[in-house]
Amino acid sequence: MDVLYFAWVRERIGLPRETVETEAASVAELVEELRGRDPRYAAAFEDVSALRVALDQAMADFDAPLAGVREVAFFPPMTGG
Amino acid sequence: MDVLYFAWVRERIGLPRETVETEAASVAELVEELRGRDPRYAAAFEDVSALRVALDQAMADFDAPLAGVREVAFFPPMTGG
Amino acid sequence: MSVSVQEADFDIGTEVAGMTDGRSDIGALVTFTGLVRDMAGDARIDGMTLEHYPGMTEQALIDIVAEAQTRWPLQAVRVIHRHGSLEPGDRIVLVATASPHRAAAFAAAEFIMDYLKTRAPFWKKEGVPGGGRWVDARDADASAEARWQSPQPLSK
Amino acid sequence: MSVSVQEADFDIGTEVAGMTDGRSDIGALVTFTGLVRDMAGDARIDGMTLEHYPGMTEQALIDIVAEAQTRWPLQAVRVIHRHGSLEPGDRIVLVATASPHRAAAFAAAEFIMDYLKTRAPFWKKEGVPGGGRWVDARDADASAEARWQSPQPLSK
Repeated sequence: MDVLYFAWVRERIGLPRETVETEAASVAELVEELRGRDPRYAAAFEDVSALRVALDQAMADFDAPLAGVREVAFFPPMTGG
Repeated sequence: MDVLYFAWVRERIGLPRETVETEAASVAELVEELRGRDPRYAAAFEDVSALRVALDQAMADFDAPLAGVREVAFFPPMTGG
Repeated sequence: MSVSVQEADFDIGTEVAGMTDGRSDIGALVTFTGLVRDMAGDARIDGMTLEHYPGMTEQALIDIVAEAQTRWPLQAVRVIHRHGSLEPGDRIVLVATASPHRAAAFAAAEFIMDYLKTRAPFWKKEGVPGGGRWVDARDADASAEARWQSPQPLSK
Repeated sequence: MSVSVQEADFDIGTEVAGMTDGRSDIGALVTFTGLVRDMAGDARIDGMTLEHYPGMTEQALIDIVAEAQTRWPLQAVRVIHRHGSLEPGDRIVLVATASPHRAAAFAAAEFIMDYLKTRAPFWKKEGVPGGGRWVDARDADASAEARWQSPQPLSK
């Protein structure tokens, strides 16, 4: 599964994307796994309420299932325009 | 006093402006005078509710006094933009 | 603030450049352009003549822009209104507003257009097959203007 | 409908011409241009970097325009959003809407901007003295979007 990071999530983790092997059934479980990796991930996922998630480029909730998903993206609320 | 006509008021009367010698004290009195001149004026001033008036280039009411006024204009509601 | 009443066409890109070039304090720029449509209701329009009241027109536009400036923080405003003979597809009017904030730029442009329709002395005569007809003032325009009267609708 | 996400600058006059040239059915054209301001609150801004999510961004813009088209009679819509490094005074975004009617053109342009702010995956980092800082999503943007939810506000 491809996991993408944008804006300060990308900066805290230190990379824009990576391939993750996971058995996580939901976004929330994936976040728990990532958070346990090292302090950079812990910092990025410290406050999940400040984050948004997209599954295969569509906005989703943190309790959404990951079955069949190929691309997960984490980022802060959007600030375009 | 200069009297100006615009749009279909101008067309009905047949001229865009004229100088009028009048003792009329108000716009309404001036309209009565003009209306009595001939059928073209009668047609132009037939329905005063369809007309607007400006005194010295500022919108005014038909009961406004004419004392000191140098330019009176009659026209239908505006349709610019 | 700059207001023009002219027969000549205008170029939106040029007008906008004149408002923003060399500045870096503007956050939002809104333009409205009104054009001659080839239809009015069910009738085919083959042209339009715009009559106006020289002198009063310019002052009315200046007053409308000044009123907009008291309501919103505007950094630049440009209004151009054409008169004379126009064809379908021709530009009639440009209103452009610049502000630090987008809600103000949008509101001011709409406000100026709404007021212009009922307060600037222009009259449109449409060319239709077999002659011309003066455009009726629309009730919709009076109510579009009325919505800006108290209470003020926008303070975002 | 045409949507672009690009690093290159755009020219408002050229974009507008592409929407209106050769047509005579458009009555109203509204453009919104967002620009980089040199100040954010009290802080001097010396530049801005716009990051985005390639692929998702384009789709989000297409979806927003499609939603606007279901709400208003739009004859042409153009959206351009830049990414990459920008300087104060640079253009960021263009939204242009064409309609037979001015209220529809205005409402659609505002709607697209409001939705774009909260639904298109862009993130701004402002360059301030001593470094950069990510712009916070503003509550004002969420409430600007919320006002378009039922009941529908504009059917003029």
